[in-house]
Amino acid sequence: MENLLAIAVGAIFVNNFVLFRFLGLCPFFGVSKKTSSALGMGFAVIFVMTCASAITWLIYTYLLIPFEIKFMRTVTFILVIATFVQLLEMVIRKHNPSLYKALGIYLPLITTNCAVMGVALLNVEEEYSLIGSVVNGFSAGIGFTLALLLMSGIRERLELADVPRSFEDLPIAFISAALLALAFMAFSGMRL
Amino acid sequence: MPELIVSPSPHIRSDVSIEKIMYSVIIALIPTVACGVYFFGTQVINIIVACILSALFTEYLALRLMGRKFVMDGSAIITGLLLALCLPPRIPLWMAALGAAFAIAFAKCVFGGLGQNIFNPALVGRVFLMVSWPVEMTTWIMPFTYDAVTTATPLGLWKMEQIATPHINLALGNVSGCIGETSAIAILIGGVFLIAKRYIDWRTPLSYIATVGILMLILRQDQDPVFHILAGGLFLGAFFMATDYVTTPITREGRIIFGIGAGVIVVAIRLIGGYPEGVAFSILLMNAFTPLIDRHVKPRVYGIKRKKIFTSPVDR
Amino acid sequence: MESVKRIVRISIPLILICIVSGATLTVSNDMTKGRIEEVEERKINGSLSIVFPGASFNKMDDYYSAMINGEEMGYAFVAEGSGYSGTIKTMVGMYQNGTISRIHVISQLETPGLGTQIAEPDFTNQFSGKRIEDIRLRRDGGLIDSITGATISSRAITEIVRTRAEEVMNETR
Amino acid sequence: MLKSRSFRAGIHPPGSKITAGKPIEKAKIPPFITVLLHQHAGAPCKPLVKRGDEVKAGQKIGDSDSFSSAPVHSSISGIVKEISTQLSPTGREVQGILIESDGRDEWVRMEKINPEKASKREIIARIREAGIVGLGGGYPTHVKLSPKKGKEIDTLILNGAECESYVTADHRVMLEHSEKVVKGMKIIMKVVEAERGFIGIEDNKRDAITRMREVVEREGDKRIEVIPLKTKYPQGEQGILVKAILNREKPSGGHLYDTGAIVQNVSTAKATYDAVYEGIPLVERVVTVTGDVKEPKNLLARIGTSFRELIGECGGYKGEVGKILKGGLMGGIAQWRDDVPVIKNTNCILVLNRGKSRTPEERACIRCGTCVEVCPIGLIPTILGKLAVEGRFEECMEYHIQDCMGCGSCTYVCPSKIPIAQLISYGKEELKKRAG
Amino acid sequence: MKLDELTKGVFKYNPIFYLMLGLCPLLAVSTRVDNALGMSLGVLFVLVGSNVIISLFRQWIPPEVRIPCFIVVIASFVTIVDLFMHGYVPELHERLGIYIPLIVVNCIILGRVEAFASKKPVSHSLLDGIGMSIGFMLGIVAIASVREVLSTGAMTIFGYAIIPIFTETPATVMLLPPGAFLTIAIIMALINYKNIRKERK
Repeated sequence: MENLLAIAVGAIFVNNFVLFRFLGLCPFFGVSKKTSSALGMGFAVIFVMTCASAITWLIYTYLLIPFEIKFMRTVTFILVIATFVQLLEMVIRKHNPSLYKALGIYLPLITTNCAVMGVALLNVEEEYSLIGSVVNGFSAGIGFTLALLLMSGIRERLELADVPRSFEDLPIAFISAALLALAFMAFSGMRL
Repeated sequence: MPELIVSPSPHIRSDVSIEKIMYSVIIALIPTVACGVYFFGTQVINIIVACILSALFTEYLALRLMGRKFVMDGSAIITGLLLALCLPPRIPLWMAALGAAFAIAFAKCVFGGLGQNIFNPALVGRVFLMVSWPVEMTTWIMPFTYDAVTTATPLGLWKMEQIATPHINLALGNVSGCIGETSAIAILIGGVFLIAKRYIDWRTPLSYIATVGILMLILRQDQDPVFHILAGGLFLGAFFMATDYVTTPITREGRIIFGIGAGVIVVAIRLIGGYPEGVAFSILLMNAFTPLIDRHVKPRVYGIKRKKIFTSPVDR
Repeated sequence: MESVKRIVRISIPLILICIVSGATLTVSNDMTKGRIEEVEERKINGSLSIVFPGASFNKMDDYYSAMINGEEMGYAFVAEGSGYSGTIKTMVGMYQNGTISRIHVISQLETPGLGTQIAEPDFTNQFSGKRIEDIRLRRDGGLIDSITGATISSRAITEIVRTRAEEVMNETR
Repeated sequence: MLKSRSFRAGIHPPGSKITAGKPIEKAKIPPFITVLLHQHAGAPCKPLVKRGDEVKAGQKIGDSDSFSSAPVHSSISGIVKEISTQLSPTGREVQGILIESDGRDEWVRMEKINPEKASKREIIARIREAGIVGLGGGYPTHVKLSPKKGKEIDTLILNGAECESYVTADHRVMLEHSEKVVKGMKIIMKVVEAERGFIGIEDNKRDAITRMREVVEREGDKRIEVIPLKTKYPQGEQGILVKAILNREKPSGGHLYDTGAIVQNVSTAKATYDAVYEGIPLVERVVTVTGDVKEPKNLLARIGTSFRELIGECGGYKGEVGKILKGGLMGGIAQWRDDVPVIKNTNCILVLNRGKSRTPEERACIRCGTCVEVCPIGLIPTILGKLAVEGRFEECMEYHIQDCMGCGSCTYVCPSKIPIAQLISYGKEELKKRAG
Repeated sequence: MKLDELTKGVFKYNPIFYLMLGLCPLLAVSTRVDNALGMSLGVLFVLVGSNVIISLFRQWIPPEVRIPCFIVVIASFVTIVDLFMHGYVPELHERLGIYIPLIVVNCIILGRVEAFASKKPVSHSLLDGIGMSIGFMLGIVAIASVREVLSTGAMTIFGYAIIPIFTETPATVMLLPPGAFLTIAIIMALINYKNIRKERK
C-alpha cells in the first residue's frame, strides 16, 4: 500500500503538475485572467482528472494487461478520456443546466488538456494501485487548481499595473509563472 | 491679485513620503549591517556595495529602456541591501551582483517598477541564486574566522545532526549564517524602530513569529520553539521582508493571514522539507497568495454588517 | 430504421480506422518488441558489468549472483528508495564477505548540479571496498564523505545502499 | 472628566487653531453685499425683489415654492443694484442679488415666538422662514427636522466637534453664546421629540466643554449631556459622530434617520434660538478668517459680504497668496477669485500663501496600506482610485465606492501623494452619470 | 503559392510564438538541445503522418465523429514513434519519458489536423505539416539552446561538443522550471519589442 498522503503532497506541491511537469499549460495561461473562471476550470479539471484516473486504471489493468496490448495505451487512454469528457458534457447539460453553465464551457477545453492524459500515463508509469491512482488524479487536479488560482490572482492584479508594452499579457504571465515556480521550489525535497 | 491656485481638497498632505519611508528602512538596517561586518569581516561591505550598485544600475538601465524617469527613491537600495543581507558572507562578488540585477530586472521592472511587483525582489534574487548556485549559496563560515572555513548554520546543524545552538549565541549573532540573519537582537532593534515610527505594521512580524513558535511547540516536543524563532532568517524576514508594502496584503486582516500562512510554510519546510531554512520561500509563496488575500479579505465597511470574510467569486 | 442507418454510417469509418490502427500498431510492436526487450536487458547487464567487471551473472530471487571463472564472487542487486526528490535507483555489487565492490546509479531525479553529483564517480567510488557498517556519512559515524550542500541526497543514497545490502546479506547467509 | 469617545481610524492633521482665543468681532457693514439665491442643498430661490427696490436688513428677498429649500434674506439695508449670475464659493454659478448699502442698517424682525407654547409646526415654519440651513453642511434645517413617517428619532446630537484645521467659528460660538446654543438645542429637541441630547465637542476645546457643561447644568435639563470627543479628523462628520457617541451606524445606502439620531451644528442651534426667541432670520454668521492673513480673526460677518472685504478687515494677505479656501484645510473648497460672497455655511476663509499651496508630485502607489488604515469607513481607497482611473466603475461598486464620504483622509496620508479622494469622487460621479 | 504553406508555419504563424500551441512539451523537454531535436523529430513524424492520412481520407470521415477519428490516427502515429524510439534510441526515449505519448495531446497536431488537413488536399497538408514542424523545431531548439548553454556552461548535441565548457559555475536555475518560463518570456518579449518598433515606423 503506497503512502497516500505522500502521493497527495507530491502531486499538489512537490511535483505540481503545472509548475514542475509543465502539464496543462494551455488552460493555465488561457483561463487565468479572472479568478472566477479559474475556479470553474479548476473544479472541472479536478473532477475529470479523478474520474479519468480511475477509468484508465481499470482499463489498463483489466483490459490492456490481460490481452498483452500495453502498447495500445496511448490510443485507448486518449479515446477513453475524450469519450468520457464528451459524455460528461452531455449529461451535465441535460441534467444540471446551472452546473453546465458554471463548468460546461470549460469541458471541451479539457479534452486536449495534457494534464488529464498526463495523470493517466503517470499512474501507469508509477504503478499505483487503483486508490493510489485516484488520489494522484485528485491531488494533481488540486495542484493544478492551486496554481491556476494563484496565477489568476496575480494576473488580475497585473491588470492595474503598468507593465512595459513588450511584456504585456503573455510575457509577463510567463515571468509570473517563472517566479511562482521559483517560489514552489520551496517544496522540493519535501517528504512525509 | 495673483492668480489663485485651485485644486481639490484636501489642501494639506502628511509629511510622509516614499523617500522618507525607504530611507528609514535603510537606517533600521544599520545595526544588522554593523553586526554582519563585525562578525564576518570587511568582505561583507564589498558584497553589500556590489549588490546596491548592481541594483541601482539595473534599475536605471531598465527604466531607461522602458522610457521612464529614474527616481532615486531608495527602493533599489533596499532591494540590494536586503539581498546582500541574506547571502552567505563569502559569496563571489559577481554572483551577488548578478542576483541583485536579476531581482531588479525580473522581479520588479518587468512588472512596471516600484509598487507593481508581485514578489519581493530581494527574495527572488536570493532564491534565484540559491537554486542556481547551491554550493556557493550554502558555504558558510564561522564568525571571526575571516578565511572561508566551511561550516553549517544552526538550522543546518539541527536538521542534519540534531545539534541545537545556545540561545544566547543566536540572539547575539555569534553563529554562522547569512550576513544579516545572525543577530536577532540587531534585527529586533531595527524592526522596533520601524514599528515605533509606524512605517511597518506590527501585525505581520508578530503573527509570523508567533505562528512558527506555537507550531514548533505543538508539533515537536523535543525541540524548543525559541531556537526556531531565533535561528535562521526568521527575524530578518519577519521584520523587513514580510512587511514589504508592495508584495504583502494591504489590509490589516490580510497581513495577519499573511503572517500565519508564512509561519506555517516555514515550519513545514523546516520539519519535512528539503531545505534547512524556509523563510525566503515562505514569504515568496505568500507573496503569490497576496492578490487572492487582498481580493477576499477586506475591512468591514461602515454601515454594512459583516456577513462573511470570504465572499466566493461564484456568488457574484 | 433511419437512426440505425445513421449509426452505421457514422461508426463504420471509426471502426475501420480503429482496426487499421490496431493492426498497424501490432505490426510495429512486433517489429520493435525484440529490440525493446534487448534494450531493457542491456540496461541491467550494463550496470551489472559495471559493478562486477568481467563476471557472469545468474539471476536469483531478487538479486544476481556474480560468477567469475565459475566461482561465486558476490551478489549484485538493485537498491531503490526515495532521495531528495524522486526515486534513486542503484545497482550495487557486493562481495560475499559484505564488502562493497562497486555501486552504479541507474536513475535519479536529484537537484541538477547538486544532488546529481551522487551519480558521479567521485562520489560513488567511495563505496568501493567499504564494509556494510561503514556505509554511512562521516557525520553519522561512517566513512562516506557527503557532497557539500547536498547532504540529504548523500545520506539518502548511503541509506538506500546499506539497507538493501543488509537485507541481501541476511538472505544469502 | 470622562474618557473622550471616538471612532476607528481617522487622521491627525495639524490643528492650527490660531484664532481659538480670539473673541468674535463684529465685521464692518460692507458697502455692498451679494446674496446668492442658492446657498443650500435643495431647490434655488426665486428673487422677491427687483432692481431698484429698497430693502432692509432681515427682509426676505428670495424664496422658493419647494419644501426642500430655504429663503434668503438681505443682511443690510440698501438698494437692489442688480440681479445676475454670480460665482458661488462652492464653485457653481448661481443667481445672486447685489445690494448696495445705504449705511443706515435698518432692520425688520419677525414676531418672537415662545417655544414653550408654540406648536411643532409653528416652530418648523419659523425655522424655514428664517432661512436656517445647517451652518456646517448647508442642508435646510426644517427639512432635516421633518423626517419621513415611520422614522423614529430619539436622539439629537449637537455637533461641536469642529475637527477641521484652522476653523474656530463653532468653538467661539460655544464659548460666547452657550446659553443660546443650549436653548436652541432644546427647541430642536422639542421639534423632533428627542428623548436625549448630546453635545459632542473635541477634547482640544476643553474650555468649550467646561463652559457648555456649566450651562447645561444651570439649565437643569437632565436629558442633555456634553460628550468630549477625541481630537481626530473627520470626527465632525455626521455618520462618524453618531458612531462615536451612540455606537450606531448609518446603514450603507440608507439615511442618517435610520440611526434614530439627528445631527445639528452648534451654530445652527444658535441660529434657531435667534429665529425663535428673537425673530432674527439668518443674516449673519461667525466666519473664521485665518491662515496667511496679517491678523487672523473670528468675524461676525453679514451673509453676502465678499471674501476680499473680510480678508481686508484682517489686515490683508501676508506674503504672496496662493490659495483661498472656503472651509478648512481638509475639506475646504479652493476659490477662483477672492470676491465671492460669504454664504450661510461659510465657517472659515483660509488663506494659504504660495509655498503652502503647491500640489506635490504624484508617484506610484507602493501599497503601503496607510489609506486603508485611516479610512473611517473601512474602504480600500487605493484600489478604488486605481479602478476609477482605469474606468472599471462596475468593480468600484464591489469595493463599496458609494459608501465613501469624501473626507480626504486617504489623500492626506498617502506617501505617494496620490489624490485618492479625488479619483474616488470621479468614480462616484461617473457612476451617477451612468445611473442616469 | 504552395511554398507559402511551408513557410507560414516557420515564420508568420509560428505555432509557438504566434499561435501559442504546444507549450507543454516545449517547456518540459527543452532542457537540452538533443532532447529538443528528438522531440521535434517525433512531432514532425506524427504531424506530417496525420496530416497526410487525414487529408487523404477526409471525404470518408463523417463530421460527427471526426475528432475521435483524428485522435485515433494521431495516437497511432504517436505509439509508433514511442515504440521505435524505445527500440532504437533508448537513452533519448528515457529522457523524454511520458512526453512522447503526450505528443498525442499536443495542441499543434490536433489543431492543424482539424483546421487544415481535414479541409485541404494532400500536397498542401504535407507542406503544412512540414512547415509547422519546422516552426516548432525552431522554437524548441532556440529555447533549448539558451537553457542548455546557460545551465551547463556548454552545448553538446548527440555527444559532439558544439560549444566547449566556458564556465565552471553555470546557472542551474535554467535547467529547472523557472528557467524554462523565463526563457520563453524573454524570447516573446523580444519578438513583441521588435513588432512594436516596426509598428512605430
